[in-house]
Amino acid sequence: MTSASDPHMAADDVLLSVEGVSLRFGGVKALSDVSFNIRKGEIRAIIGPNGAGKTSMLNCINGFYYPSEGRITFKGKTRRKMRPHEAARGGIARTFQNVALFKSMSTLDNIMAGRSLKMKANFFWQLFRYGPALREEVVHRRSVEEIIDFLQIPHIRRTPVGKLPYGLQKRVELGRALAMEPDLLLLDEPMAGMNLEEKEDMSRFILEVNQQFGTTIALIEHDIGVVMDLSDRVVVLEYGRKIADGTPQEVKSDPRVIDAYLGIPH
Amino acid sequence: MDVLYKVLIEPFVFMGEAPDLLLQTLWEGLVSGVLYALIALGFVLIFKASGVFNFAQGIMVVFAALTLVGLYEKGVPALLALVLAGAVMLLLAFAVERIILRPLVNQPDIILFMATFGLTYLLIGLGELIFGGSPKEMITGALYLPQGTTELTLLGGPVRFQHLDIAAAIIASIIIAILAVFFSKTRIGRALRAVADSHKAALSVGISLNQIWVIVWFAAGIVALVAGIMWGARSGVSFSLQIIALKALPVLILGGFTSIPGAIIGGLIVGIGEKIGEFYWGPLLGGGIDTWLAYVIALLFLLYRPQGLFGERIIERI
Amino acid sequence: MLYREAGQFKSTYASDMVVFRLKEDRAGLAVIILMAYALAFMGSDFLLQAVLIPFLVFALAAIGLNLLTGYAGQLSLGTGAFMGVGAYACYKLMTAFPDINVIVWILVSGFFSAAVGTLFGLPSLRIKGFYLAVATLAAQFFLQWCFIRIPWLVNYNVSGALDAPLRTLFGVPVVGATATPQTRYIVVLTLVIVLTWVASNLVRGRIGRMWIAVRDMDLAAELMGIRLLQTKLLAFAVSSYYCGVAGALMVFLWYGGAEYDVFNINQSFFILFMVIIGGLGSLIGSFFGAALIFIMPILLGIVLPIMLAPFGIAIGAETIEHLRFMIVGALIIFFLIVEPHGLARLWQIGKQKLLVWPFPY
Amino acid sequence: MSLRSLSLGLVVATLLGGAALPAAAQDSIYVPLFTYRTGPFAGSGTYIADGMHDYLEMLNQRDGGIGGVKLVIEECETGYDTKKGVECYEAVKGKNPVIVNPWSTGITLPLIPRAAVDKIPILSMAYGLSASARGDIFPWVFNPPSTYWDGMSMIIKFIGEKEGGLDKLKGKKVGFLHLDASFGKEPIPLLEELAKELGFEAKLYPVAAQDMQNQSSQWLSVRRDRPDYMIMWGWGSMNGGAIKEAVRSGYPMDKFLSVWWPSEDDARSGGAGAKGFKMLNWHGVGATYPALQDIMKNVVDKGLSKTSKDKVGELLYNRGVYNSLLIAEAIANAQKLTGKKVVSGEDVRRGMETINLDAARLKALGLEGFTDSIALSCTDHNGHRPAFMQEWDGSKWTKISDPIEPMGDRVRAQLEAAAKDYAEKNAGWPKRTETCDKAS
Repeated sequence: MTSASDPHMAADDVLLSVEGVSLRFGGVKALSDVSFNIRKGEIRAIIGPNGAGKTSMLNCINGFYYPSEGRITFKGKTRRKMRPHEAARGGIARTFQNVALFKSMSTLDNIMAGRSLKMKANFFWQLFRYGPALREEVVHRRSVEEIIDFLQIPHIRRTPVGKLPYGLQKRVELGRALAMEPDLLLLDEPMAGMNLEEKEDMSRFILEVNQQFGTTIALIEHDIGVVMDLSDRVVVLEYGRKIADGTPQEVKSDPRVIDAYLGIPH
Repeated sequence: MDVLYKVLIEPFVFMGEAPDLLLQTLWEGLVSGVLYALIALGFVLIFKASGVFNFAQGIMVVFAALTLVGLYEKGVPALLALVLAGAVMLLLAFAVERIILRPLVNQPDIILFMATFGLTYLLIGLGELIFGGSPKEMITGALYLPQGTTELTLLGGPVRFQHLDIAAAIIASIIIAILAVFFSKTRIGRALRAVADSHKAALSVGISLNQIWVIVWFAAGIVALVAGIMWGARSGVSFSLQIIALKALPVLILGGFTSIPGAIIGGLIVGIGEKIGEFYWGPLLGGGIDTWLAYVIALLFLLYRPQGLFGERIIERI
Repeated sequence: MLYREAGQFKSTYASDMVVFRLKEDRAGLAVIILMAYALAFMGSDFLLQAVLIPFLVFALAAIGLNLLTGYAGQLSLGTGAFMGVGAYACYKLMTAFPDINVIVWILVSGFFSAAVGTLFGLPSLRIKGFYLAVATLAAQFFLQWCFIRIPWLVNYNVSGALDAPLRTLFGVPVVGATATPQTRYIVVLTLVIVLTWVASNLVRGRIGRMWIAVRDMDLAAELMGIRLLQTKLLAFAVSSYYCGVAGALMVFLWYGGAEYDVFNINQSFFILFMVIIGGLGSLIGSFFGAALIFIMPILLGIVLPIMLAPFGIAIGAETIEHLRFMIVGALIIFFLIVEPHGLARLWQIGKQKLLVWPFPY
Repeated sequence: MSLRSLSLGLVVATLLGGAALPAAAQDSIYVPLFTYRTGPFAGSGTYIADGMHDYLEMLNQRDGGIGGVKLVIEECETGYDTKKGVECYEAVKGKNPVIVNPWSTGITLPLIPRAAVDKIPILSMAYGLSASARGDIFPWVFNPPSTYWDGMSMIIKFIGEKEGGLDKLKGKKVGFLHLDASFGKEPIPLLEELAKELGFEAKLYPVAAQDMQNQSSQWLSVRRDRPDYMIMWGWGSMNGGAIKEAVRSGYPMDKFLSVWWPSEDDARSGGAGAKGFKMLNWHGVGATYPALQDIMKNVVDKGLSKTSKDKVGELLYNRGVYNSLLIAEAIANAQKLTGKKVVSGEDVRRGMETINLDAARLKALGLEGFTDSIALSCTDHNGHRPAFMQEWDGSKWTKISDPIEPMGDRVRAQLEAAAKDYAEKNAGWPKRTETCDKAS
C-alpha cells in the first residue's frame, strides 16, 4: 500500500473532500453533516448498516443528488451543483448496487460505451465510419480488449449482457467503469450477491486496479472481512451521520462502530 | 400593440359583453369534455390493470355501437340489443384475454400496444364485413334517450341545452360513479387496484390475473358501448367515429394514464379549453385550431408536471 | 450448407468490426443488392411503382423512426408530420432554385425536418414513454395544420397541393410525370442503400452506443459522461432527417404530387407499427416491417381472389378489403406471439440455426 | 398444395409481367371503377359505386355492352386513401383501361400528370383539380359538368335572388363551413372576391378531417357570428355532422345551403329539423327514368347488384349513374370516331371531348329530363353547366329552382388564373399535341 499508512498526509494529496454535507428528501434527512476525504491512490471504504446513507453519499459525489448543505471538493475544485455527466468528465466513474448495465448491448459494446467520453471523432466522420472515426474505433477497441483480458472475460465478448449471470454482469460493469480511466472509482457493493469464489476474484481485481493503474477507489461493502482486507481507510455512517473514520484497525475497535454495526446497544 | 390587444384583451371583453355565449361555450365544452372523458376512461381502465395502451379503444367504440344498431336493424328489440351488445363486448374481452394477453404476458408495453393495433385491424375488417361500411343512425328514440332542446334565457341571451347532452352528461357521471364505487368498495375492484401496483399482490387477493383482464376489458367494452351510443347519437355511427378516440390522448396526458378522476378532470379541461380557445382565439389564426390546441396545452402542462395531473409521481432510483 | 463461422479468422480489429463478419453474409448482401437493381429492368411498372418504390420509401422512414424509437428509446407519433416537413421543404427548394439538382434538394430537405424534429424533441428531457408519444402528437397536428394553412408552402397553388415539376438528372427525368418507374426506382433504391449504410455506420459507432445506453439505462448513461439531452436531440434530428428525406421521396418520386393529407396521423402509426413488428433497434427489421405492413396487404389483394376463385367464390373488392384487414390484423398478433422482438429476431434465430445446421445446437 | 403454388406463380407473374391477368382480352372494353365501400367515407362511396357499376352492368345485360362490345367492369377498393388509390391505378394501368374515375381529389392530383404519359383519360366528375377544365392544357383530364367555382357562384346567385337582387347582399354575413383541405378551400378566393364586390361579409369555418364528426366548436362560432346564410363544402361524414349540429344549435335550415355532395342519409340524420336544407344538384333523383327502370329489371332484380332496392334512385346512386353515363357516352363516341369496336384510352379521350348529350340524346338513352344537356370540347373539359337548387322536405329532395347559370366571366377569370399558375409552376408542362375532333 502506498499512501494510507500515514493518516496525517499533506492536504494536496487529497483527491476529494466532503465537508459538512447534508441531504434531505422532503422531511427525511438522508445525510447530515458528513465530512471526510479521499486521498489519491487509496482504497477508501464506506460502511454502515442498511439505510445509513452510503449510496446517497456516492450519489452526492457523482452529482446524481445535490447536497442540501455542505460542499464537495474534487481535484481542488468545489462545485455547488454538478450534473452526473460533468462528474464523469471530471474523472469519476461508478458501478451500481443493482447492476446498471446496458442490457441489450454486448459486453464489448458496454465497455466501449464507457469510452464514449474519450472518443472525439466528429459527427461527419461517424456518418461514414471512415478516417478518424474508424481509426478511433480501432484504438479504443484495443484498450477495451485489454480490459476484457484483464477481467478475464474474453469468452463473453459478444454476449448481450442481459443474458449473463449476475457475477459476470458485475465484472462487466467494473470493466465499463474502468474503460473511463477514472481518477476516482466509486464501487457500490461490488460483491453483493456473489459466492466466495467470485468475491475473491472481484477483490483481486479491485486491488489490481488500484495498484496497476493507481486508481483511487471508494467502495461500499457489507462484507466486513472484505472491507478490512481491501481498504486503506474506512468511514462509517449510521443514520446519515459519520460515526467513525480511520484505518480498518482503528474503526474495528471503535465501540460505536461495534454497536452500530453489530446492533448491540450499550 | 394591435396584436397584443387582440390576443390579450379583446376576447375577454367579448366574454364580458356576451355572457350568454360564454355560458353556452362552457356548456358545450363541458359536454364534449364528459364525452372525451368517457373515451379516455376506457384507456385508463385497461392501462391501469394490464399496462396495455389500448390502441383499439376507438374501434371498440365503433364496434359496440355498430353491434347495437345492427342488431336493432335485424329486428331485435332495442333494450335486448343493448344487452346483447354488452354480451358481445364480454365475448370480445374473453377473446382478447385468450388470444392476445395470455400469450403476450410479461412482454414490454410497446409490444402489447402493437398487438392492440392488430386487434384494431381485425375489428375494422370484421365490423365492416358484418355490418357494412355505410353509416347508421343511432337508435336514440328506441333507447328512450331524450331528444329536443330547451332554450333558456340566461345572462341576457338565449342558451340552448340539448336534452341528449344533458342525458349524456348524467349517464357518463353515473358510469363514472359506478366505476369509482366498483374500484373502491368491491373485492374485485380492490384486486384491480392491486394489479396496478403489482401482479403478485393481486394474486394474493385470490383473483387470477386472467380473470382481472377479462373484467377490465369487459368494463372498457361497456364504457365503449356507452361512449358509442352518446357519440353515435351526436354524429352518427360510422367507422370515421374511431378518429374521435384520438381526442382522448391529450386527456390522458393531462389526467395521467392511471387515474380515473384524472380522466374526468382532464376531459373537462380539454373539452372546455378547446371550445374556449377556438371560440375566442381561433379566429385570430383563421380557425380550426382546436385540432392541435388540446395537444399543445397538454404538452405545456407536461413540461411542468411530467406525470400528469393525477399520475403517480415518477421517482428515479438507481 | 456452406454457411459456417468456422475458419474465418479476423486478424485486425477493423476487420472484426465490419457489419457482416461472415463472407457468406457479405456475398448474400451483394446478391440482394444486385437483384434489387436487376428488378428495375425485370419488374413490371406495377411492381416498381406500386410495390417497390413505396416499400423503399416506407423502409427509409421506418429506419428513421427506428433510430429514434428503437435505438434511442424515444417513442414518437410525429413521423408523418416530419415526413411532411421534408416534402414541403423540398418543394420550396426545388421551385425556388430549379437549376440545382433535385437529388441535392431531396437530401437537403431532410435538414429542415431535422431542425423541426429537434425542436419538438426538446420535451423529451422531461417526458418519457407514452407521455412523450402523445406529446409528439402535438407536433403531428400542429404541423399538419401548418401544411394546410400556410399557402406559401405550396407556392400559393390554387389546388393547395404539392405538385411535381419536371426535374432531370443527367438529362433523364427523375421527378415529374415523364420520369419512368425504372428511373424513379433506381434513384430511390440508391438513396435508400446509401442512407441505410450511413445509418448502420452511426449505430455501430460511438453515437449508436450512446443512443442504446440512453435507451437501456439513461441514468447510468449520464454517469458515463453522456449528456442525455444532446444525445436524445441528436436522435430526434437524425431520425427526422431520414423521415424528411423519405417524405420528399414519397411525394416526388412515388406519388408525383400530393395533398397535406398523406402526412396524417395514420401515416405516423403506420410507420411506428412497421418499426415494432420489424424489430426495435434493427435496421434490417425496418425493411421486414415495411414489407409486412405494406406489401403483404397488396399480395393478399392479389392472392385472395385467385385462391377463392376455384371454389366458385367470386367476392367483391370490398370483401377482399375486409378480409385483408382481418388477415393483416391476425398476422400481426400471430407474429408478435411467435416473436415479440420482431421479425428481425426471427431472421437472426434462423441464421443462427443455419450456422450450426444440421445440429440443433 | 397445387393451388398454393398456382396462386404463388400467378402472383409472381403479376408482379413481374404486369399485364398478364385476364382482363386484357381483345373482345372487350376494360372499365375499372375506383370505389370506396370501406373506410370513413364508405357512407358516400358505397352508393356512388353501386350507381356506377349498375348502369354499366345494365348496358352489358340489356345491350350486350356498348356497340356490341362487352364491358369488363372491375372495382378497385381505394378506401378513399391516396396510397391505395395510386396502387389501384398501377394495378389497372396494365390492363388497357379506357378511363379512370379516382373519386377522390387526393387520388386525382397524383394521377393528373401521369394521365398524359400513360394515355389514360381521367374523369373526375365535379371534383379534382378545377383548372383541369381547360382542355387545352389538360387534354387527358375531364371534370364535368361544373367546377366548384361554378357551384359557389350559383349559390351566391341563388341567395341573391332570394334576397331580391345581388345588390341586396350588401351588409349581409355569409358563413362558409368547409372541409379543411384543398377541396374545401378551393372556392374561397371566389367567395372573398364576391364578398368584396357585393359588400357582404364572408366568415370561414374550417373543419379538420379528424373533427368531421365533432363540429361543436364551429357551430358555436356560427352562433356567435349569426351569419345570414351558411354555405357548406363537405364530404363524407362531415355533411351529416354539420346538418346535425345545425339542427342542434338552432340555425335556420332554410338558410343553410350546400354544394352538391350531401346525400339523403346526411339529411335524414338531422331528423325533422333538417327540413328546409338546400343543396345544388344537376341531375334527377328517383328511379322513374326508363334507364333506371332498366337497371332495376336487368341488374338489381337479377341479383347482379350490391345495392338494396330502395337505394336505387337516391341522390348519390344517381350521381354514380351520371358518372357512368358519361363513360358510356364517351366510349360510344370513340367507337363512332374511330370505327373500331374495341377502343383504347386514347380513343375514349377523343370520345369525351366530343360528348354532346342534348335533350334528344338523353331521351334516346332513357334519361329524358334526368339532367341538363352538356357538351364538351377540346378546350372545355367541364361544360360549366348550370345546376338547380333542391330542398329537403323531411323525407326526400324537391327541386325548388330552375337551373342557375354560373357567373361565367368570374369562373373564367379564376380558371384563367389557375391554369396560368399551373403552367408557370410546372415549367415544361407539355403543350397539347392531341388533335381535335368535331362533335359527331
